[in-house]
Amino acid sequence: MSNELVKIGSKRELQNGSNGLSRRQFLKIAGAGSTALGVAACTDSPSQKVLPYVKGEDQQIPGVSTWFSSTCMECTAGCGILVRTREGRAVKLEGNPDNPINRGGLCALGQSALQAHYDPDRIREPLARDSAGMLKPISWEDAYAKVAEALKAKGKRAIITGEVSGAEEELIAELGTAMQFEHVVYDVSQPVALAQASEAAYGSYGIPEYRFDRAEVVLNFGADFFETWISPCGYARDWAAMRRSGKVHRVIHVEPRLSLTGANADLWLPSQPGSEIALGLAVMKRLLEKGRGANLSSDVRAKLAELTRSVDLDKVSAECGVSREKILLAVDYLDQAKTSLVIAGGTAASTDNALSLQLVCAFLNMLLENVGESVLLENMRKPRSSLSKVATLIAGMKKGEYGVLFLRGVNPAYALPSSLEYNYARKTVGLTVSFATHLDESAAAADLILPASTSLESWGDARLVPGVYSLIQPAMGTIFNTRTFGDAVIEIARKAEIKNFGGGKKDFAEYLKASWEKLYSNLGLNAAGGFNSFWLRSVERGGYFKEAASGERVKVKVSADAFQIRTEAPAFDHKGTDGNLVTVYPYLSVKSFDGRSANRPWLQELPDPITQVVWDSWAELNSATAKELGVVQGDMLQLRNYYGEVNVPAYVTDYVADGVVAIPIGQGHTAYGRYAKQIAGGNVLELLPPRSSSEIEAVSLLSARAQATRGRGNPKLVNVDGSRTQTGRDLAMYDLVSTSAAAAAASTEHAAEQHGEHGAEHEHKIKQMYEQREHPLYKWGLAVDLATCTGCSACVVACYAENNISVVGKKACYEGREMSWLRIDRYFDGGGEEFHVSFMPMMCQQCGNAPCEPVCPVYATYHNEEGLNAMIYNRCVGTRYCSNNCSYKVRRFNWYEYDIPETLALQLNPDVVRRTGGIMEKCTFCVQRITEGKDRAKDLGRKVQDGDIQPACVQGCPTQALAFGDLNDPNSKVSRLGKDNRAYKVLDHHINTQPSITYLRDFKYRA
Amino acid sequence: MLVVIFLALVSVAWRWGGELKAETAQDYHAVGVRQGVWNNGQAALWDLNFLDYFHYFGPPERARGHQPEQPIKFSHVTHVQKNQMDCQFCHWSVDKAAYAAIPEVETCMGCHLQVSGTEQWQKDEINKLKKKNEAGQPIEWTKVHVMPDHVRFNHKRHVKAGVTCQNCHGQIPEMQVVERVSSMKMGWCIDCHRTQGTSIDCYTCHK
Amino acid sequence: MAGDKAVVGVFTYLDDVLKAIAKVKSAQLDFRAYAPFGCPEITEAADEQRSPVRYFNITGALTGLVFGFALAILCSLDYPLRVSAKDVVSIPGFVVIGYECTILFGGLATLLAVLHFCRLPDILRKVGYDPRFTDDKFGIVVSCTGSQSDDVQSTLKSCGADEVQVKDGL
Amino acid sequence: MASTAKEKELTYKEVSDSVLKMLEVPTGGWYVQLLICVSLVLVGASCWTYQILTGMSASGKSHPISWGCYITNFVFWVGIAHSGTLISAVLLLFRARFRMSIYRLAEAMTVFAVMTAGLFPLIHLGRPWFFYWLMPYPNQRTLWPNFRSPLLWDVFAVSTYFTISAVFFFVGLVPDIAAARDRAKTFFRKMLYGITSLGWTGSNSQWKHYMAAYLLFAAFATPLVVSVHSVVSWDFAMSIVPGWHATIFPPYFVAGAIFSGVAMVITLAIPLRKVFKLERIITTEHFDAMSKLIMFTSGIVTYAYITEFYVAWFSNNSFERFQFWFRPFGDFWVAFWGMTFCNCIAPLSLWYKPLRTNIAFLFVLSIIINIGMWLERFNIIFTSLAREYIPSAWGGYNFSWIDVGITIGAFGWFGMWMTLFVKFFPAVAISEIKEILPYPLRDKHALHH
Repeated sequence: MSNELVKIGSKRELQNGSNGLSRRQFLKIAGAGSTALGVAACTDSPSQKVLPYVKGEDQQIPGVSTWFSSTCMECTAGCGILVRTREGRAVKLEGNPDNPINRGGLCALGQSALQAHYDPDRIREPLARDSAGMLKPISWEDAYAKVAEALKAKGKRAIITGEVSGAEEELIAELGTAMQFEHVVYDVSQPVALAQASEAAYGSYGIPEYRFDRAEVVLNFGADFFETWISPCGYARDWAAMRRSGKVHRVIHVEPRLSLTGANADLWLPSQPGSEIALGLAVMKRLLEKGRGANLSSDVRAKLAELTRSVDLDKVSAECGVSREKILLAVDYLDQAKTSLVIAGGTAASTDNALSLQLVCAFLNMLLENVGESVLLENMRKPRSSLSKVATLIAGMKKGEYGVLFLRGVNPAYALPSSLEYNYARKTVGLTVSFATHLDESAAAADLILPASTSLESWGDARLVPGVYSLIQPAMGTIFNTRTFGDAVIEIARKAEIKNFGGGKKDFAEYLKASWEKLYSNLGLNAAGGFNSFWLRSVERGGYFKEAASGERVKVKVSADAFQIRTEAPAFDHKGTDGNLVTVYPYLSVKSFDGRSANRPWLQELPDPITQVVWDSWAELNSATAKELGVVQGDMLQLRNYYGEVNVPAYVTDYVADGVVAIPIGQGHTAYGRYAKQIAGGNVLELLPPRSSSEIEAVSLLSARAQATRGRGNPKLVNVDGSRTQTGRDLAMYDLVSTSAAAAAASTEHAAEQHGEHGAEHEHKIKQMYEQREHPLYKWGLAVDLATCTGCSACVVACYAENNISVVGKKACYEGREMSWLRIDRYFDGGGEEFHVSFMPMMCQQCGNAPCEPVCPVYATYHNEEGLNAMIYNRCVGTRYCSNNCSYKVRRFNWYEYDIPETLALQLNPDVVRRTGGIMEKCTFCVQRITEGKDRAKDLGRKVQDGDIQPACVQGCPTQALAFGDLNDPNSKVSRLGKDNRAYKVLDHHINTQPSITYLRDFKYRA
Repeated sequence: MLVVIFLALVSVAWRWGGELKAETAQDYHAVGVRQGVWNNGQAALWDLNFLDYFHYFGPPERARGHQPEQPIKFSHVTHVQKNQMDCQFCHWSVDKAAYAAIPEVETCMGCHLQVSGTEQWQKDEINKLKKKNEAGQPIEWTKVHVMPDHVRFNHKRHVKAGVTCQNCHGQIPEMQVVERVSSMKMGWCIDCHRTQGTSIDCYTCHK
Repeated sequence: MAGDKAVVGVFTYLDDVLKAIAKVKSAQLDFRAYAPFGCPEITEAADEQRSPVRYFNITGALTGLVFGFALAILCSLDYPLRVSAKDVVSIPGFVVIGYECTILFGGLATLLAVLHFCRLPDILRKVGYDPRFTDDKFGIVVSCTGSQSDDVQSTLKSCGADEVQVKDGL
Repeated sequence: MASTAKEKELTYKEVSDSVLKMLEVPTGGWYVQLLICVSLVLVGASCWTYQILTGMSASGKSHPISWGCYITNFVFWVGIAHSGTLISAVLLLFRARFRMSIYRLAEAMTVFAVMTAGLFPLIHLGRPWFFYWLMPYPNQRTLWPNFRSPLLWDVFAVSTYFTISAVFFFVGLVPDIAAARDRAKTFFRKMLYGITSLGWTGSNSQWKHYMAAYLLFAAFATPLVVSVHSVVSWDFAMSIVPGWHATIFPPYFVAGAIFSGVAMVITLAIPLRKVFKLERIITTEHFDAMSKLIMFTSGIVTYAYITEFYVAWFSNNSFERFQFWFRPFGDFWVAFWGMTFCNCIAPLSLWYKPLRTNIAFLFVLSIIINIGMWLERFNIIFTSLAREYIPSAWGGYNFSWIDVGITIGAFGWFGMWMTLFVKFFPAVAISEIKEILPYPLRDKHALHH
């Protein structure tokens, strides 16, 4: 990577507010190889320059991808990633199969990190506030000097960060020792109450390691472990492994709102908000009655019996809105399971007595003998987020005690409940220094901004789980005039004349290496070739991953505190309201997470898995509640209480509890960037009271009520689903399996019997006018296992990233002009006991008998030798007949000549042409990867083998629900799945399209 | 309509006649003659492809005979013909990647640290190179063979299959200034693919 | 037409002109009859031969049929691309092309034929043509030598011609 | 005109006079009409320009309704074109005498309607500048169009139809232009008619070949009537879209086309008759005959609608059934019930004879039918695409001003040509009306038929 080539951004450009890059400069980057590459496709200019490297790089062959292992820093799961670079630009992120946390998958949020990296609204150079209060560019030297100057003054110093670990944590600790910085950590997504409860119940602070692949029954109080909770990629993968094992496996999800996890659960029990604790206690009582708990000491047992003495099942049932039978059923399942798992998390478990709920869960796990089986205490994550420290800091700030405040990877002005008054408090701080990558609310209010490089441009590491030490390495040079946070801190210390700061290391890269050297010796490792070879090996693999520890189990130590369980329902703050009370239910979604991903067009355009809403915030409310409030779908809903007011478009659904208004966190930005700012809907965190419980170190998300009224305006809520149900059409097929007959293992056989006429076993005996076509060499096919597809949408984002799919914006989405080649069809079917949510990835089926092909007058689409439904973009004249005739509606037309900001254009995949206006496009099974795979195989002198080629969706799938391969090879994974009892092809039995995609029926275990 | 249909039939017949000829003449030059008739404007009557230019409004950069002036008067005659350098010495990635790399400035300097030219113009040009090297700037060559972006052309595959550089690029060793000698239009590619019996599936070359 | 004179008779009544045609014909004189509309009585009386236009039509149509199928088949074979599960040469679809070409070629051949046989387009005004022939009068132009012209004139008059003129023939 | 015995028989002179009077110096009203038409064309042209510059997004199309207003217009105008050929060719073969006075108008309508219809596939293309890729022209790519595509059939069918109907139209015009030529006074008109009449004189040999050829044209144009709209209907029927994929489409489309075309002929003939005082040439008997044709075709169309519903029910295909439930009761119910009223119910009034000869009523009814037929195509295209197989991809349509502007522009375009035509060429067939008048005979019993 020639750093000389990729420095962009100048003062003038930032002041003008322009996109910065001129085409000329852009080509300097893009053309670092021998050609201007695919990005130029949007202009198709005949005259091109070609710029060779000044110096050759050993790794880089122009036109050949280079991969770097690294770590995803989007949430605190710590998934490993592989960064694909072309001519010095990162073009795609994929999961690192070596990393034990995600083992190959990568969620939508992680996939979209590229867009944060190439965000046109990133801060491009250091900025300082001038006397007029405007942010003006400043040189790095001056900026450092400014900080050093401020550090000379008296006053306390603090640094607020998100969750940090590894070398960066050590560096911040050194800030504390050398410069007296208090380190405060805040991250709204951290399940701190869980960690606290673990301390009381198990004896050590932290989040236990959950093994979903061992739990036959999961009782889940609100944890959205497929989407946002702790480590969704890893959990989903474990869950999928359990589902594939053939064992009966149940997830019982208790939550007022149907979350993604609820939708995938075998049983979703909609509860009244805050009633989960009662339900947990009832389950505990029942289990005790059934004689569970023999493994516990009599003391503990007695205390638990005491705790549950007053629990009355009927009362609980009434309070929760969950029928008595269901509760008893859940207990029976738990009781009968060899290993089960009880967890609580997400918003439902974020009340002011969250700690009690977590303790109940912990005890349930003990009662059910899950500790050591599905709840492992050996490698606990230790979240450091602490609301009390934040509150103390803000109190101190208000008193004017603080002279310098550093902000790193955190946006307190947005992500803290505004009732904590950070925005007021920060004004008293002498110098607020932000190390943000984006001009978010906090950075925009800071006095000095030292823009940090993203994790794709920096060195770093993540040691979030003991035993998993992940490295971050720069996959490319910096795009803008930014520096790694660590470098900046070291430089500041140098300017402030702190001796021997950071061990006297020149920069953070060296500091990191030194830190790893320490780690190397602490772990007592002894690699052949010493530390250096260990280091190189780690960089190559993406870190050092310890083999699973054997033997030694951590002993559970129940402390007396653990029995301090408040059994009553949590309190709700409804200050400042006057009638029309609703419970505010803010939740984390994969689309906007805690607000950090709001400026990524991919995620904004990604339909929310449940609501299918794009480019908006929304308020889900029950149809009964909506009727009461006089609100219909798409109306503006105003929520108001003492703390604040938000206006969000209403989404009327049957899948939230009565009186609950569920709003995703993360939208309603007032700063941050062009995409984030155009979203209708406010920041729901503004409605939250400051701190509802002194004992919990996390924001209680479920603690506010608000007055709801119909607001003004027509926000034009855009949801891209054409229908909420599949109206009885056998598209997404599923079986609701009864296991009372203990026919667990045969469940899938049973399904096949029942629906055998649609299964793959059934030979098509359809009369055809023409002979069945043969594919002599390869016939590419894909299999989608609906039973393990969670609808997490990672594949959708992966597809956008790989195939240069245009993002069209809210207006075009509203008109039905979204471009996603791969969409996830979501259907709610059946009611009551029959209720089922289907998620169905729908992409081009590459039909053997494609309806789209014969209708094209110019052969822009035709059937190729390898079974692909080829689409030749530049031949297309745009009759759109193919789209009409596509039964699966997966063809997308370029209604506009779509625009892409220049920095985002750096991400474009040079192997895929950018489509111009007026032509049709669609999924090609990532034909560029197929070509590349064949090319590689040819170099090796063999045929393509199974696994050689993975389209982007298949690669990114956290649960491996997708498989790709050659259908001519009977041993390929996709062929084997095609012979599965559950296999079927969508619509094939109706219209004989002979799709190359096999779907495997979903199944849910029901009573 | 009538005219169009007539032309179509004539051209099909023409092409089929031509194909037989190409099968018997295995050497590229014989094929090249016919390619010339077909694709290089000598049979404009049959080749109505000029209509395609309505879209581009006539880019000479995409036509045969494109011979742009380069920032440095690099002479293939001197390097290849006189000094017998192998093509792949500089364009080292042709058998490794889809792209044929333009040599890095560093590669040029490998020789030109010692070699500084005999004639004055050579010295001038080499000085330009040296300046670029000192400044750490790349040389902004103008592309001679510009392919549209929807084309997926892989040098590696062609080189490994035994296609020589000259087959497509012409007698580069004799060119003082590089010129595009082939139309490099689709029909030109297809013709060779047909005669060589390689795939004419669209996805072979289109992306 | 043989002869250097042209005798023009202008008639109002159809039976008169038919009579005149019969007489002129029996005199074995060259003549042209004019009518303001296509009158089968006149054309049949003047000339028993059926128009050969229909042979052109059928030839054109058959050629079109062959062309249509040939075009579709040869073009499909020239760059064989499969669509859907259909064969490269899938005749059912080509029937439409063949059919349309049949009609197109047949129609165009007929047009050429009619232009050819009617000697159209024709810039020169024929001798003896009178603008009233496209309006409401029938006419007959008889080519004869100067000596015959008087006879012809009287014949026409006797048949009921409104008006008889003598012009220099070609 | 045997039936008009009460009135005085028309003479050849009167026919020529009254028809050729139409070609006299235009009045102010004519200029106003032309101006209106031209400005509508300009509106349409600017809308199209805008659409080309911004992309197809300018129109209201989207997923899943990616055919919309333009194809509706295309089918509508092709349908309009049909009755022209029907009246001129088919009725000629059937020797229906009432054809003579209106066929020229109908043929002109055919040619101009095809010219209008032919624009829409171009307007509809995502990249109209590559329209010629649909032609089998020789090219260096050695790549030809796909002869299996119904759209290519369309290219052949519509261009053949245009060619043949234009030739038929023009050949029919030649003797009448000659008549106009012989009366032309101004230099411009002399030149115009002199050239376009090709020097026609009306000699016996010309008439002989002419009549033979004319009959052959008619014989060739007749299968075109059936084939062109069948091919257009295959654009739909060849697909697998529920609501489109039906074998009834070709006859149903042809009948519908004739239905709409006859209505359009009435719409055009009534003002023409009024303005140019052609009451004696285009008589109420003609309207009566055309009304009967409307009743007949309306019956067929109604039957086809019912059949569609019946087959959807009988097929037991859930997709078809849903589609035919959606049409009357779904988002586009207005279009469906509007269509049913205009095409099935309103024409029933013609069973009452006095209404068949009531010119004002017929004019209103013909416009209602035209609207109804547009709605029929709207129904077929929009509702079928809106609810296809995959419920998650169901959607709607957002009409844009561009859609409306181009639709209006098409009417302007058609009107412009019609306006110019009636002023410059004989809009009523002079020679053929003369043909069916009683022969002028000195001896009334001279000829025996």
